[in-house]
Amino acid sequence: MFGIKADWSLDIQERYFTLDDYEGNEARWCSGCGDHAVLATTHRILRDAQLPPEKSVFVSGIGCSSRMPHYMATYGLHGLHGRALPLACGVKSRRPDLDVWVATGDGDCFSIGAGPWVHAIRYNMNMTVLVFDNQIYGLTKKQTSPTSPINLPTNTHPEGASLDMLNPNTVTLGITNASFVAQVVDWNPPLLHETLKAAHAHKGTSFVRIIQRCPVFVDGITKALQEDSSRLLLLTHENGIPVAPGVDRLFPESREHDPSNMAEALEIARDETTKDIIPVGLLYQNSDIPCYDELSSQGHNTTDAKKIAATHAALDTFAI
Amino acid sequence: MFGIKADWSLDIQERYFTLDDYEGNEARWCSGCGDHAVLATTHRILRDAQLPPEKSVFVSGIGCSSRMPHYMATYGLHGLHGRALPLACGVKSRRPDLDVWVATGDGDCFSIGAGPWVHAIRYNMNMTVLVFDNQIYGLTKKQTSPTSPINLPTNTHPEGASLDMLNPNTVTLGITNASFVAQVVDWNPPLLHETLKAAHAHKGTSFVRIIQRCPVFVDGITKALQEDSSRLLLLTHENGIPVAPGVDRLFPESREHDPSNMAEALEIARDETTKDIIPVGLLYQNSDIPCYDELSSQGHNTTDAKKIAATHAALDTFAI
Amino acid sequence: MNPTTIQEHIVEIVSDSGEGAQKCGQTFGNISAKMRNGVWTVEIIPAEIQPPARTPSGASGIRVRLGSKYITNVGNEGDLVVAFNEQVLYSRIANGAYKKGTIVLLDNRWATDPSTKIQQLYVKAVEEFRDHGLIVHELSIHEACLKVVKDPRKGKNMFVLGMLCRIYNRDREMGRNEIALTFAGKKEAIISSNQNLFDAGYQFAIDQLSEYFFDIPPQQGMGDQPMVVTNGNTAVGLGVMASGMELVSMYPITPATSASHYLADVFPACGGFVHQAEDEIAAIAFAIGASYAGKTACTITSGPGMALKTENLGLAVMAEIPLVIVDVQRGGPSTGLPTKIEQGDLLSSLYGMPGDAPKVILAAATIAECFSLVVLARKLAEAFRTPVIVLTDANLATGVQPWERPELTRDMLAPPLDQSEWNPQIPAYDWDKKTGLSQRPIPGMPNGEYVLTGLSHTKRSKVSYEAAENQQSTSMRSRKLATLQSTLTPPKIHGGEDGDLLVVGWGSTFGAIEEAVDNLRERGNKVSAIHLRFLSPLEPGLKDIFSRFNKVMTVEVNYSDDPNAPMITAENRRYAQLATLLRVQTLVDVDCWSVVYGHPLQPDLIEQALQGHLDTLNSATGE
Amino acid sequence: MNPTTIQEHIVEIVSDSGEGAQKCGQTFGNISAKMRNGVWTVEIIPAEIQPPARTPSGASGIRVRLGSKYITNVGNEGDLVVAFNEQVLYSRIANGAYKKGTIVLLDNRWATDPSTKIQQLYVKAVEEFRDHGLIVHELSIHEACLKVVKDPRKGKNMFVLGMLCRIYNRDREMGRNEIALTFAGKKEAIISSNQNLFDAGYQFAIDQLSEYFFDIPPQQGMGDQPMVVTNGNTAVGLGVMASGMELVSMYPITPATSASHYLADVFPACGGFVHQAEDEIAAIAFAIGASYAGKTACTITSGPGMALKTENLGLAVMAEIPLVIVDVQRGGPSTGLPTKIEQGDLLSSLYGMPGDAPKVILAAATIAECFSLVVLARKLAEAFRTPVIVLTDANLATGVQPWERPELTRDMLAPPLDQSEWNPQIPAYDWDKKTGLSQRPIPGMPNGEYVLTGLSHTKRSKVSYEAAENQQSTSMRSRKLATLQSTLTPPKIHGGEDGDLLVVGWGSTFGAIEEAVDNLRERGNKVSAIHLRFLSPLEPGLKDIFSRFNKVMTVEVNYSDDPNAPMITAENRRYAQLATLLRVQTLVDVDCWSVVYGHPLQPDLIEQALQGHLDTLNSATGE
Ligand SMILES: Cc1ncc(C[n+]2csc(CCOP(=O)(O)OP(=O)(O)O)c2C)c(N)n1
Ligand SMILES: Cc1ncc(C[n+]2csc(CCOP(=O)(O)OP(=O)(O)O)c2C)c(N)n1
Ligand code: SF4
Ligand code: SF4
Ligand SMILES: [Mg+2]
Ligand SMILES: [Mg+2]
Repeated sequence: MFGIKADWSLDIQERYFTLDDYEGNEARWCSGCGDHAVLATTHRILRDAQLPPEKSVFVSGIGCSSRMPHYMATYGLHGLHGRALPLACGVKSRRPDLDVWVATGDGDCFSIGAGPWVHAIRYNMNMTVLVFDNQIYGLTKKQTSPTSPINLPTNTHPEGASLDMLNPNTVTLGITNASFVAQVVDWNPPLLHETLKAAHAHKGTSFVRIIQRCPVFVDGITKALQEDSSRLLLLTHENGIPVAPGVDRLFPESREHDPSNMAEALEIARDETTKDIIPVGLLYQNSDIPCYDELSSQGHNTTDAKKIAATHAALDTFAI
Repeated sequence: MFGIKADWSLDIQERYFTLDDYEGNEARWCSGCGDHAVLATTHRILRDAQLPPEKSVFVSGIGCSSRMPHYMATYGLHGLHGRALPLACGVKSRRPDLDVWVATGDGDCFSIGAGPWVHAIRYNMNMTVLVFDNQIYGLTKKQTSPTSPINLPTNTHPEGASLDMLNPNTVTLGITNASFVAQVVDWNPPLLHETLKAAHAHKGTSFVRIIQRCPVFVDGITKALQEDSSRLLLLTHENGIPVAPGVDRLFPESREHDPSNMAEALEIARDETTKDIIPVGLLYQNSDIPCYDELSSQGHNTTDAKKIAATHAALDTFAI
Repeated sequence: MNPTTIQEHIVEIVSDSGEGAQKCGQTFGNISAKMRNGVWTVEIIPAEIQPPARTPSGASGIRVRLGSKYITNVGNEGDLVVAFNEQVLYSRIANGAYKKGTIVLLDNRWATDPSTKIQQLYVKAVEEFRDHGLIVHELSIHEACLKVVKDPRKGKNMFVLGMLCRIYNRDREMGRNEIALTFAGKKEAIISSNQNLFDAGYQFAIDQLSEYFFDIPPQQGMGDQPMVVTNGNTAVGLGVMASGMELVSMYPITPATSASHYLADVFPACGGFVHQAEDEIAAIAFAIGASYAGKTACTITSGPGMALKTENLGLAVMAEIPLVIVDVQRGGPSTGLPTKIEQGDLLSSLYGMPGDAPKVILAAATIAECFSLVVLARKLAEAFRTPVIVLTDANLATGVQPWERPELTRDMLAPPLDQSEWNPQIPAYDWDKKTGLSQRPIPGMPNGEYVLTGLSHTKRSKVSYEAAENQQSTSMRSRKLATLQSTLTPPKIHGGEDGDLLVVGWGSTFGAIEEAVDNLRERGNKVSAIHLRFLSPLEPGLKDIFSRFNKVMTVEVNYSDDPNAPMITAENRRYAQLATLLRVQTLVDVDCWSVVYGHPLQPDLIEQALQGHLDTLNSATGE
Repeated sequence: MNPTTIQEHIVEIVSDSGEGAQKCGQTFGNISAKMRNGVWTVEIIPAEIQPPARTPSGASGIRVRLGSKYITNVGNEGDLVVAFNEQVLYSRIANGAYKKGTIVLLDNRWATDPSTKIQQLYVKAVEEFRDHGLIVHELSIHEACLKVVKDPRKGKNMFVLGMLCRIYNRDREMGRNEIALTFAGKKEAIISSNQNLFDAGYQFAIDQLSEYFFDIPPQQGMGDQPMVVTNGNTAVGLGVMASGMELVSMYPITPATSASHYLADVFPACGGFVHQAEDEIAAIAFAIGASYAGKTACTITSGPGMALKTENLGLAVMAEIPLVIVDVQRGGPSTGLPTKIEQGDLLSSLYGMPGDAPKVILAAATIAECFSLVVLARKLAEAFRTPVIVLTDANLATGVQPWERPELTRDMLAPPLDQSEWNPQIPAYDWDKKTGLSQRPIPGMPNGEYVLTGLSHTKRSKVSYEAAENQQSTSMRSRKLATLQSTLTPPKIHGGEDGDLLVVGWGSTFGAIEEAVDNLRERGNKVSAIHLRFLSPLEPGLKDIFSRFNKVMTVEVNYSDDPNAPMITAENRRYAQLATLLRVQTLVDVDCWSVVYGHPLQPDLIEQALQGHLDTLNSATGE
């Protein structure tokens, strides 16, 4: 884990990276914001994997959570609201060598970004997607998000959100080519670490919904979960997210779930809507689904001579 | 069924409507196009319901199928590509008295319209949504659509479509507040009629995916289904789509399915992806889900005096 | 001792976020407005949601400009500032908010902070401020509050309010009452505790700041007409209500969202509904749907949202759907400066849609116009069967000002939904050849059935690709603007009817431009100004007005190339947005001065710029 | 008998859709090009996918204009038309495609159709055509084909090709060979059957149409340089390949899509990839992602797609991301006229984004330029670190013309991906103060790490809302255009260097304008023309050129108010799009003549319009 990857050691001087090498500008999230925990975990995962910082790209939309790229010392693309996924897919499309991460919010991904969400899951390009789901619009100051609980008073719904919250997992699981769907809370560092690590290791689009604290606007939502962890259901399985000893004790409720079982994954995901039982762990994984980047990057190393020859051949067909 | 609705007979002269009253411009779809069948069925449903033509609005996006409003003698809104649903929701929002229908295509709804699709299902406004799914872009001449079968050669994928087809039903069923999800083929008029009728009668957003013939560009897809109807699975149930005597004989395969059973609906829907078994009938219905139009139309009849008084009250709070 | 009479003062209260400086300033502004002063207040907002305490970037607060005249803008440097800590002043100084001689009333609690680092920072800052020419008074504000309440973090603001009320000779009883109003609905104990703090602050100023005792006489000629005090976004919300529109379809975006927040609170009382859509595209499409169905709707947004609405706006133009779009402009391009002011969306509003997409564009110059132009917009949208864009900006959105309470009349409201029988002889677009105007059927009207389409269409709304049909329908949509223009009158000239320099402005720079022009005129310069509310169509008579001045220039908050910058030539210079329009339409060599500083233009900055142009003009004419 | 030598002819073949008229015309065009004639072909496409047979709206076919000169446009009325049925001619007549004396070679099979209704329709039509002045020859084409093949519906087109080859004295062997090429890969029997039909047609013309025997000599001065024959969309595709770009990210939209269809076929051979995104927004975002990662990408679209790309285009400008956007303009606004031509996206390309969003805009005037400007666009995009919009239109997209086969060189290709170490002293935007230019780090470069953002940023790409930073970065983005302009030369004048009237054009009207100008000059008028390829920045020297003419006007295919229409005044007239730009930049009273007929401008229409302006000019100057 701490070693230099073989293929890198061939081309470049041996380098050893510390956490510092991944840390960008000082994070300017509120104190107590769950985003800090995700950031720290991500730094550690890159450090553990000893990935050269210049080889990772963090892509985001707009929102509190989408500030993440600024807090990394890697390359970053802080894009437009709702467009993190197509931007990230583009980055990956012709640069299969880059390690691509996406930071997006519940509004960014499920509201304005709903179209890209559906299609990015379909493309299943090799990247790690972190959805910071605080169930509210943070950056713009407390408007309803698709995952806001019904009746939550917000600035756009002072009498309370009017719709039942959208269940992101049942939708994601319903999208053909979904290959990795996990859910985690930001306030359990070991589990968060293992979840992001597994997501990063997965080949394909790893979709991780992180239930995230926003103490400034919706303190109650996550506090209630922290106080009554029996609403959380820890998913355990040998192919699931490894649960470090001690972590399981924090989850009074757990269930053995084979992440290759889609029907069961759907049932567990649906329970969040129908029974308010929030699964934590790996809902579904299938490593055999083709990745679109393998297709889109074909020929990315074509020589100039070959390009010219092919263009000549194309011109030939129109020659008179 | 043929009577005049009581509330109408109060305000207006008694009128009796014939098919003519619903028929707009001559339909300009190709001969053999499945859209003709849907159009004719729709005319009949309105006639049977004796709805005054001025009270129905057909809203569409852009595509062959989205030309439907022009072929109706009702009001129509032939909108923009991918935007049929939000346009339709807007029509309904303050005019609960209008009967709203949506005509959209597989590209219009599932590709460019994917975001609106997810959210319109969530809003569950009272309208009937017909997705003309010919599994191809018709109007723009044979490009890949999200529901094109993998390997289908198209003008944008001459070597064959590169992704497994998107399953619209597993996505729709995964969206919180989905209240009516049905699937039908265009070439069985009685079943089409019963399906659209049930959809129209449902309170909430009725989502009907119509597997539609496009003989010009993808003749083979539906021909194969017509020739081997054992790939179709007729869903039967007392709460499902009524199956006229004789119709069932056209479907060698059938299955009893209670449309209130979501888990089973998901399983049946998924079989289309995993086993190529295409369900026909009512996958899911739940009539108890609140409709957003009931909320959005509140106060649509507020008097001028009350409006002025409320604005005065608002001004009062800033008076100095 | 009698107070010194002054004409106006600019007062700031600056603190960490959460210390209530804004409420203090607003209440002070309200009291002053009730005393019939001209008032403009604007909040100072940190970039982050929860910035760290005692840091320059965390400066949070408010500026209140009050005077004996009608006040239309934020003004130049401040005269007096109350600071809850010394660090927050750094960013205000960096922003040029103060001048030599600005009075700083600084809470001195940090001088004795347990942390020696904080003590040192405090001492250093006070020195630096004094070097900078500020007159710093170190006051035991915190200590004085402690005598009244246990935790002065909550309540210090009302103590400061008391101080300010004494310094500016405000009616003490009115101050106490205003506190009662501000905390209306709260427990009696809370109200009286705040009133006690107020009293203590008032006494504190008498005791320790007797040298600062001012009086600002009421605005002259201001009668007893009822006034309201709001910011521009609230005024937009009130305009929506008064217009009789029933639907606002929006997606959150700074700095527009607060208008929708406000409506979400009060709109249901008049039967209205705020729809938060899944994005801006869906928001405008939803509004178009409602408008098509006969209930003209409104969508409120800002730059990036406008960009997303482009395609649907084109549909509304093409299908002649009435629609009100409020664009609260912010700094661009792209995500740009989300909380800052710019007048950068004029050309994109006008020309943003592929093809020919004429529409009406109005720009509010004052907070009162944020109200009245929205009311007007609904009427124009329906009468001219067109989308109407109302441009406001971050300056108007957050600026607070007293304005005349509007009389609400029934004819401001939308007419009742017409469901009468349509005469089928009349086509859906029965364009009047001369004016381009037409009446339209509404769903529900028997015999009016037609299909709205974004495709080229005949007057019966049938799809048609015929040359003559397309030429005609395109002309008709354009003609409407000319028709509207024919009903407008030339803009009023502020200053002389002719002269050396004419300044043309639009939007929220109104007050600052006129103030700068007035100052220059007082010094004998022949400068005048006009300010446009109609940008599309343009107000008539411009060329004629321009011809009476030696030079015409616009002053705008958007980008233009500096003519003296490297590479820039007369041939390639990119002009400010209104200047661009005026050059097209008048062929007068309209110059411009514009900056993208992100903050409201200060009158003295404008004055300097105009003076520069006057100097060149005079030297050119040999004077 | 020897053929009559003529300078040029316009030939049409019109049929029901599916009868192969287009293939016939294309082959005829190719043969003529090989014989070194100037050629322009354009397809006649019905609005529906499967229109009913024998209806005016179903007219499907092709127009071929061929001559002894270089042919640059579709021309005026046709000289000779072959019609497979009489009904389809009605719509061509309605479109003004024919004149008195146009020769019509009509298949007479309908005269003896089993249906008497059809017989009657046929007879009536022939009468009407003759009344209209057409010279109608009723020919037994169908019958003659029947002697060669069983079902003439498949093959009649090659019979007609034979007829045309004889009428225009084409090399018979070359015709037979071209058929072999056209059907290359098909069975031998198919090829020979078509060749037999060709021969039969050839003989048929000798026997029955001997009065029509023409010769069009080869284009003068045209050497042996290799040529290719393509339409503009194919040329765009070839340009993408030759430029070394590796990614086209698109969403289908008429009339742009065929460029992507073509690329989907051939792009993989040079390592490229066509991504069909879920919509236009995702398409451009995907392209921006690839460009950011060092592989400058291209997105191809049309009006409604451009509208959707607005927000992302603003991001690319703000973050200085190289990007090539090809906009194949169609009729607008909104969905408009999807298959028809308009030059309606100039102002929206220039001004469409909220805030200040300068970018490069090029417009192709010819099919060859559809190729070369795409190659240039990639270079400019990278050198100036900016999005570049290439405007073409439906006329270029579907028009077919021989053009000089380009020499492909290595320096047309993008340089290899730079992954060397970045000097961390150099900021991500190391703007050169004078030119605004900078070099940029690419992901993978050690020490180059930076975060692209659409927020206002410093040169190190740190978010900053400071006034000075925003003013500077905005200036730098604008400065680049001035820098680019300084490298350009003034446009060449077609015609005299001074005179009465200067016509300014852009885009696909190039050939038609010059033809009209040439005709007017031949009649002694002092008319000249310039044609712009750079619209942003504008080509230099315009004001100087304009000053040498009494009047300057643009000719465009977009909307402008007719100055004589009701309500329209000098003050409110809305100008054509290029005229608008030129007025801003030059303050010359640039007039315009423009229409939105949806079809390519015919030279004689332009000539008439120019003549009108010349007349006014002359009467004004008392001549
Ligand atoms: C096109 C566009 N629309 C709206 C906005 C305003 N906006 C910025 S962030 C945001 C929502 C943020 O919510 P979420 O995605 O949940 O992120 P969070 O701040 O909660 O992390 C919105 C509406 C924008 N920047 N761009
Ligand atoms: C914004 C925009 N993008 C693209 C198009 C072009 N376009 C028109 S219809 C269509 C797809 C049609 O496919 P589908 O929705 O499946 O309808 P069908 O024609 O098959 O019924 C496309 C891409 C458009 N009109 N507008
Ligand atoms: S507002 Fe909420 S989500 Fe945003 S930084 Fe603060 S705590 Fe985090
Ligand atoms: S192209 Fe296909 S979908 Fe379109 S009208 Fe023809 S058959 Fe129907
Ligand atoms: Mg959020
Ligand atoms: Mg389709």
